[in-house]
Order: sequence, then structure tokens, then C-alpha cells
Amino acid sequence: MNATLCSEAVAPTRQELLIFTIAGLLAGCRHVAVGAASPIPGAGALLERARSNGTPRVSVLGSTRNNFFTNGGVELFDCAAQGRIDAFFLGGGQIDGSGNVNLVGTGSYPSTEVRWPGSFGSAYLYFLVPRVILFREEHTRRVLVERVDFISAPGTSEKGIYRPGGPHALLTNLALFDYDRERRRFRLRSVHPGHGIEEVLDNTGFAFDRPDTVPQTPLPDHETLALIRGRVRDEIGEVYPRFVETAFPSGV
Amino acid sequence: MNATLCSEAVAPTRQELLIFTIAGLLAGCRHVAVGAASPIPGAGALLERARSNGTPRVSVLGSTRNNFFTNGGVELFDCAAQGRIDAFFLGGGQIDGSGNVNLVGTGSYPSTEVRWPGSFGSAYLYFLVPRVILFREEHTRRVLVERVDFISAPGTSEKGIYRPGGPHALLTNLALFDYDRERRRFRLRSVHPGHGIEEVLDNTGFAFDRPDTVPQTPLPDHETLALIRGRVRDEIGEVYPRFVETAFPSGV
Amino acid sequence: MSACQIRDLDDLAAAIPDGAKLAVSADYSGPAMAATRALIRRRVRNLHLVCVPVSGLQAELLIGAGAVDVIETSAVTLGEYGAAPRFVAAVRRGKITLKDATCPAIHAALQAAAKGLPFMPLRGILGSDLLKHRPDWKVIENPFAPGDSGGDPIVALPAIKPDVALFHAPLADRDGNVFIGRHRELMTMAHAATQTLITVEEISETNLLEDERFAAGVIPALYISGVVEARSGAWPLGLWNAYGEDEAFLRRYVAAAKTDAGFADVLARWLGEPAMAAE
Amino acid sequence: MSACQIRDLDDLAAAIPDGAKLAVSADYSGPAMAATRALIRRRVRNLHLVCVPVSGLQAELLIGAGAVDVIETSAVTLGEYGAAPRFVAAVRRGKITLKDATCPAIHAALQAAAKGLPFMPLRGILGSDLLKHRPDWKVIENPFAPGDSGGDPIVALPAIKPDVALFHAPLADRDGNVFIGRHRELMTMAHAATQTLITVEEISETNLLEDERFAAGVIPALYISGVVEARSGAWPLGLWNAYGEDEAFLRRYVAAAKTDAGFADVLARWLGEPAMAAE
Repeated sequence: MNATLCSEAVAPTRQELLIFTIAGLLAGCRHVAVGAASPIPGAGALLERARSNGTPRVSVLGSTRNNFFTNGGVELFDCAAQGRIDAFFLGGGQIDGSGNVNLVGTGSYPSTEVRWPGSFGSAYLYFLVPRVILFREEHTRRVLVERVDFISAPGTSEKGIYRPGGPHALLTNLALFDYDRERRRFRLRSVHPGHGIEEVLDNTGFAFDRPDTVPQTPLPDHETLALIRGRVRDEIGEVYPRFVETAFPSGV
Repeated sequence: MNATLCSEAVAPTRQELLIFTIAGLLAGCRHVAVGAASPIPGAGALLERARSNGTPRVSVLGSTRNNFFTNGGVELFDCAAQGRIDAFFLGGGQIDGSGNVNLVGTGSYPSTEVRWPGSFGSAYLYFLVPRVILFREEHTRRVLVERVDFISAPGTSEKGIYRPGGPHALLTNLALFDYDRERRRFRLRSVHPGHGIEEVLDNTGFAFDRPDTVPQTPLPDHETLALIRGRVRDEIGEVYPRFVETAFPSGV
Repeated sequence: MSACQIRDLDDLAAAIPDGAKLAVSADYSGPAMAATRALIRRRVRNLHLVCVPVSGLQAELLIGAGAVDVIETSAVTLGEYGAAPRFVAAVRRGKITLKDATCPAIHAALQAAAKGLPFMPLRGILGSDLLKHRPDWKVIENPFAPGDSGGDPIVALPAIKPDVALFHAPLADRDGNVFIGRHRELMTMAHAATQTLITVEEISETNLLEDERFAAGVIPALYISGVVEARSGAWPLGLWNAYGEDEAFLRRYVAAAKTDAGFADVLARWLGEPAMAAE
Repeated sequence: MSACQIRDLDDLAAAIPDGAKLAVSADYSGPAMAATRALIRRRVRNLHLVCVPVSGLQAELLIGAGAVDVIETSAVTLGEYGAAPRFVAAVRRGKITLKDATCPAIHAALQAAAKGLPFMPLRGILGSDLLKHRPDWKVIENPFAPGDSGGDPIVALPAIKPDVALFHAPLADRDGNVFIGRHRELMTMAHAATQTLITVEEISETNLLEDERFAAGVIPALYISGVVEARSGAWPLGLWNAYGEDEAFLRRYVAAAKTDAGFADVLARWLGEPAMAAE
């Protein structure tokens, strides 16, 4: 446990740790966009904004107060292509060791065994946004596979393909990985408190790099936790009222 | 003189004849767009609408009451490309016998001897709008030349070039020509009252076809003239207040 | 098709022929659900559904009712209510032809049609399996790539020109102008489509283009083929700034539609009971 | 460049460097004339002026003041006041490099930049002498032309990405959101440009994005680098729904600017007398 976390405070929940970790991945960003159905990434971006004097600007799709687009559904994509979005979040039914993501389904396309909704904007934003953070809470061999069954969006591209963007990190309930664009592989950065490297290895379907000693994912200090449970909770609650009821300790 | 024009009515002015003639060129159109600085074409389109039960729809650039565009300056061009504009008007510092128009200048480009404003949307709309009406009041060898010095927009295109649009007619202070797309030449349709074929030949710098007997351009009947001097005058006056002061007989 | 011929939802449904390429808005952007119900009631068939850029319950119901041959979309999902069961079942059974896309590709292809262009280039996509399964998408060379760069491939998307665009909006006026506010993709749909059919919550007696502030978010009547007033026309989904989705209904729907029989029952009750909103 | 660094017209003029690719709006679409005067006063030089899609007095003054190297435009005209005398003189003397265009080509090239595309295709233009004098425009084959069609050439326009977009609008708020109403080309300019500098008639104390009706015509602060309040900022030209052009001034201008000396006199008086509007 982080020494600056006062012992009398309620310990951070799993979601609060993820929110804090995401905020750390957004340092230095000028503008972060958050897609639909993404309460934890949204809260992470709002935390980074709250503790960094209003930077980055945060656009939360589905929000009224934190959505600045006025040109319809295409604006997020145009804005990314203009280089005005520094970070975005992608999930994936499957994510493989090269950073490929699959949002379409398992088995043989088109008659997939399991069909997921579809690729949304992934096949575009993964190319255009410099810091794409792969975020998937479930950390299992079902999700983190050696090779995705369908590439909604590739993790890397051949030389000569226009690609200012790509994967930056992968965050799950167990661990945080950095993505190494040169080696086209993930590198374990830290394991969350309460979990160990063996658990990560057991539940990851792809090979990844790691340091000799794997650190623990840092926890938020008291002040940051108060910010999460106060301002950030209020701000994200506008878009995700049911999320805040479950993700944050009650009565805080 | 047209027999139905009552003798007690004030005879149509030059501008009124042009307005009436333009209206006749718009029969059957669903939507006519009128560019900037075009009071006579605008009045012609509004006349056709007034006497045809609201068809065509008329978009007058610069108008508040008769401008339906809400997507900025590009909408006129997009709308034309969608096939939603049946007729448009082009002028030209020079117009030649093939229907080429020059809105750029005379002499050698770029250091033209005489420089006009520029090509505006001509190089696009001439290709996309089915019925482009060339309208230039001045009928002289200076304007109607054998070959334009600069092709802002060509009258015809090679086979294989996407071109649903092109020249439909040429109207001047002296005469009305049809454009023959097969022969790529103008054909004189009629000469305005008070002028003759010799005057047209003397003042036209290009060769054109003509029937053995050239008819006189028809004049508006009493009812139509009243419509021009009433409703059309009011409608076009919204955009061109100074035009209506000079173009229509006072006190009518 | 003139606006004055379309007086009610049945007229509107009749104006969308079997086999039409039909563009619909996303569930969160004015879905014309009352019109969709009328379409299903008239047993529309063989639709080529274009979802702008995704769909949910609207595509789900049309697919479940057997109205869809082809679906071109970036996703079909009921969001927090879960997967769209009839869509998933139809995919598994190979009952519909999938044209899986990515959101900006659908926007770009509609913009191409709105501009009368044969195609629009778009970055990204290269190396995705989407491209592999979309033989109608081509890869061309960027003609402006520096000569020494070894080339710069870029995807070219053919224009999508819907026969009909269909959506629900808060307000139209008697002249047929329709307010869509910031939901600009609805304007692109109307510009791109041959015909645009609209349902609205309310008809304004004053012209929407007269107020310059209002006018920026208005689709002019020029692009509109028919407007039908349909209060709660997005129900059981929501309409921005007006009402939210009917959560209880959607939960019941997802539970029931897991089976063919359950869906058939929902559909029969829904089509037979126009006042279900008041349940 | 942060919005808070730009407090007045001189700050704004200082933020537009010599040699900038500067996009300006048409005379009828919120021309930033007060800012243009400040630019001339600071003796800006070597501008590459992009007129969206045409210009009039604004280009004329900048050219007359010797500030322009290159002008990319579909026309320069003072409308009913006649030809733009300094533009015409500069063309005749070969003092400026002309990039003659056609309106939709400028719109399309800005839209390409707004979409991060290297180019945009556009119909028309083929066979025009514009194309002959624009080696930066290329002709490509439509990749979707039927194989038996013998090809379908189409013009590809390289994106225009202005360093700075500059215009005048009726209203902005304290957060930097700017209302442009139906003048959507101003939004495209802001999306396309690296920086966008604005003058406005008035600063609103309430946020313009809060009213959904208003919001459709608002450029979000995200795209805005600086806003300066400048009452009558379009003078001697007009601003939609606010004020008309100053006809007497424009007539005097056209008469005076026919000669170099006359223009120099106008310019000296204009720059020296900020209150000339009250003459």
C-alpha cells in the first residue's frame, strides 16, 4: 500500500484504481475523447483534467456538459484526423499480443459463433489517435488471445501506411501493459495490488515482455481519492448515473 | 407587337423582356438557383414561379426570404451535384461560339491586359447543372468572341467526361440563342423587338446557326406584365432594391 | 414523391418500397421507431439497411421481422441492455448479408453521395479484416504522395446513395423544414438520399428558417419528401432534449427476444397494440 | 497559441506571422476588417491568402498594402462597386502569384484538410484553363468506373491547410465558442486551419453551447485560438443580420484607389484614423 494513502480512508475500489491509472496515462494530453459506454475511461479523463488545472480538454460522447461537438457524428473522426485528439480508448472482444483488436466476433466470419456489435470507429481511430488506450476489465485467455479471429483494427501497420496513431497501453483488472511499437508487443508495466505475476501469466493468452521485477500499480493518494469521490464522481455521474452508484463507496 | 398586349399598357422595358424570356427558359424546372449580382435572372426565375403555381423552387443567393440553404457556401455546389438544381445562370467577360466562358481576363494569363474577378463556381456548375443559361446584356464583338482568351469553363467536354450539365441558351440585349450540344454551336432562336438579324450578325464575333426566317422574341402579355410589375418586382426588390427602381416603369 | 401525398405513418411506410436502400439514424440520434413499426406492419421486405453509422433496436426489429436482406453498419447493439438478439441470431443463421463497416467510412460514403462524388478517400482501415470482406472498397494511391516515398495507399469508399433516409426529429414546420440541431449526420443523410422521410414530435406554425439562430440546425424542405407528426415517435427509444428511453420496455424486450417465439410474441403484441407506450 | 494570450487587435495581428497561409472569409460572410487593418498596420508581409471562396475589399487592401505574395481565390471583386483596383493593378504588374480556383474547389480542399485527408476528388473543372495553370491539381481515374467505360477522369485537389483562419462573427462566449449560424464555411475554415483567430461584435456571458437550438451554429472553443471583441469589426463591409456595408465609404474608396497615390492616401488616413467609421 502506498504510504501516502491515509489508513483511515476507505481503500480505493477496483474502479477507482482503474480511473487513477487511466488518468496517469493521459499526462500531457491537450484533448482526450471518450466514446460511448465508457464510464471508467471517462472518469479517468475527468480526473486528469481536475488535477491538472483544466488540461486536457475532455470530450465525453453522450454528455451534455462535456461534449463540445456541433458537427454531427463525423466530427469526432475529423477532429482525430486533424490531430486534435491526443488520446482515445478502445475495448475489444479479443485483443491479441500484437495489439490487434476484434469487436466483430469469434469463429469464421461472417457466420461468427459469437457475434459482437461491430467495429465502430476502431478501424479509423486506432490509426489516427496517437495514444490509444486499450481498456478491458476482463483479463482472461478468452479476451487476451494469441491471435484475434477478426481484425477490426490492426495494432501495427506496414511501413509506408499513414499511421500517426496506435496502441499506447493496455489496462485490465489485473495489470497495466505498455505497448512497444518497435517490437510490436506488450510489455507488462505493473500488476494491480492483490494480484501477482503468476495470475497475469495464467490469464494472458499472448506472450509479452516484462521487467525482471514487476512493480505494483501505484494507488491514488488521499487527495486524489477525494477528488475522484467528489468532483469526478459528480461529473461522470451526469452521463453514467448508475455507474457512480456502484463504483464508488457509498457515504463518502 | 404581341396582339394580346393591350395597347393602353406601358410597353415592356428591355429588362422586363429579358425577365419574361428567362422565365420561358425555365419551364418544367423543379429548382432554379440564382447566383450573386443577378437581378434579371432572379426576377425571371421568380416570374416563372409566380405564374406556375410555386414551381420551380427558387434559391436566390443573397436573399433572406428566398434562400433555403443552411450548410454554408458549399451547399449550392453539393445541391447541384446531387441533381437537385435544374437551372443556373452564368455570365462571362467573353463567351465564344463553342459556349466556352471566360471570367478571368483578356490577353495572356496570368498578366492579363484586362483582369476580371475570376471564375467563381463556373468551372463546376457548368458541368453539373443541366440547363445553364448564359446571360450577358452586352451584345458586342468584345463579349461574344470567336475564341475566349481563357477558358474558365468549357462549353462542351470530351466523351467520357462526367457532364450531366452544360449550356442551354444564350440571352443578350439583342437576341436569344439555343445551344446545340451535338453541333457544339449556338443557334439563333429569336431577335428582340426593335432589333434585326443584321445587327445581331454585326455584333457577334462567332459564327452561329439560324433558321431561314428568324422570329421576333415574344413579348409578355398584359397579365404577365402585371405579374412582373407587381409580385415579381416586390420579391426581387428584397435583394435588389436599386434594380427595381431603374428596371420597372415608375408609377405602375 | 411530394410531401403533400404523405399524411400519416401508413403513407410513409408505403413510400418505402421493398428492396429499398434505406438509411436509418443511430438509436441515439432520432430513430424513427413509430415509422419502423408501420414499416413492419406493412411487411416491408428485402431492405438494404444502411445504419448511420450504427443501429440498435431499429435494425434489430426490422431484422427480426424478416425485412432485411443486407445490413451495412459499424455496429448493432442495444447498448447497456446488451446484444441485439435477433441480429445475433440472423448472423449466426446466415440470414442477412453483412457489410461490416467503421463509423467514419459510413459518414464519408454518405458525404460522397451528398457531394455527387463517386467516392471519398479515407485514412485508416488498411490491414483490417473489414477491408478483406468489403470487395466494394478499393485501395488507391494518394496522387500527392512525394515521388520518393514509395507510395501512400489510401482506401477509396464508393458513395452510398440511399433510396430513402428515415429519421425522427423534434420539430418541423408547415413548409417541410426540419430541425435537427447538432445532429448534423441527419442533414448529410438527407443530402445524400434520393428521398427523405421524417417523423416529428411537433409541427411548428412558424417557419424555422426565419430565425437565423434556429436556421443553422434546420434541413431545408428542398431535401424532404414527407413529414408526418408522430408524438413519442422514437419510443421506446429516446429523443434528445425531449424524453429518455423506456427502460422497462427495453429490459422486457431483450428478455423476450432471446427466442424466436418470444420475439414473435413481442412483435404481435407491439403491432397489435399501438398504445403499448401507456402500458 | 492560447486564447488568453490574445487580448486585442494588435495581439491578434501579431499572432499572424509573415508568410502565413491565411484563410479569409468572403466579404459577405463575416470579413474581419478591423483585424485586417491591424495586420496592415503591423506591416504583415508575404502572405499566402486563401479566399473562401472569394474575396473583395479584404484581399484588395492587403494586396494594395504589399502584404500578399500569393492569392488563391475564385474571384476578387468589389461587387456592385466594381473591380478591385489594387488587385487588378497587382495582376497587371505581376506583383502577386495567382492561384485561380473555382468556388467548390476551395471548399473541397478545405474540407479535405478538415478531414485530415491528403486530397478530395471533385467533378467538373476538366478542360478548363484553371486546371492548366494549377500544376498542384491532378487528374486521377475514378477507381469505381465500370471496366468497360473507357475510364472516368476526375480532378483530385490537394488539401488546403491554412496556418491561420481569420473572420468576424456576431457573437462568442467567454469560453471561446463562436456563433456563425448558417455560415458553415466558417466552421470548415476553423476545422481545417491550424489556428483560428476571430473578432466578434459581442461577447456573451452565457455559454453558447447550452442552448441546443443555438448550438447547431456554434464553432466550439476547441478550434479557436483567440477571440477579440471588435464592434463594427466588419466595417466598412457588412455583417449578416447586424449592419450593412458603408456605401459612401466604398464609393469613395473605389474612386480613390484607382491610382497608387490615391490608395496610399486612403491607407494612410485609414490607418491613422481608427475612428474613420464616424466620418
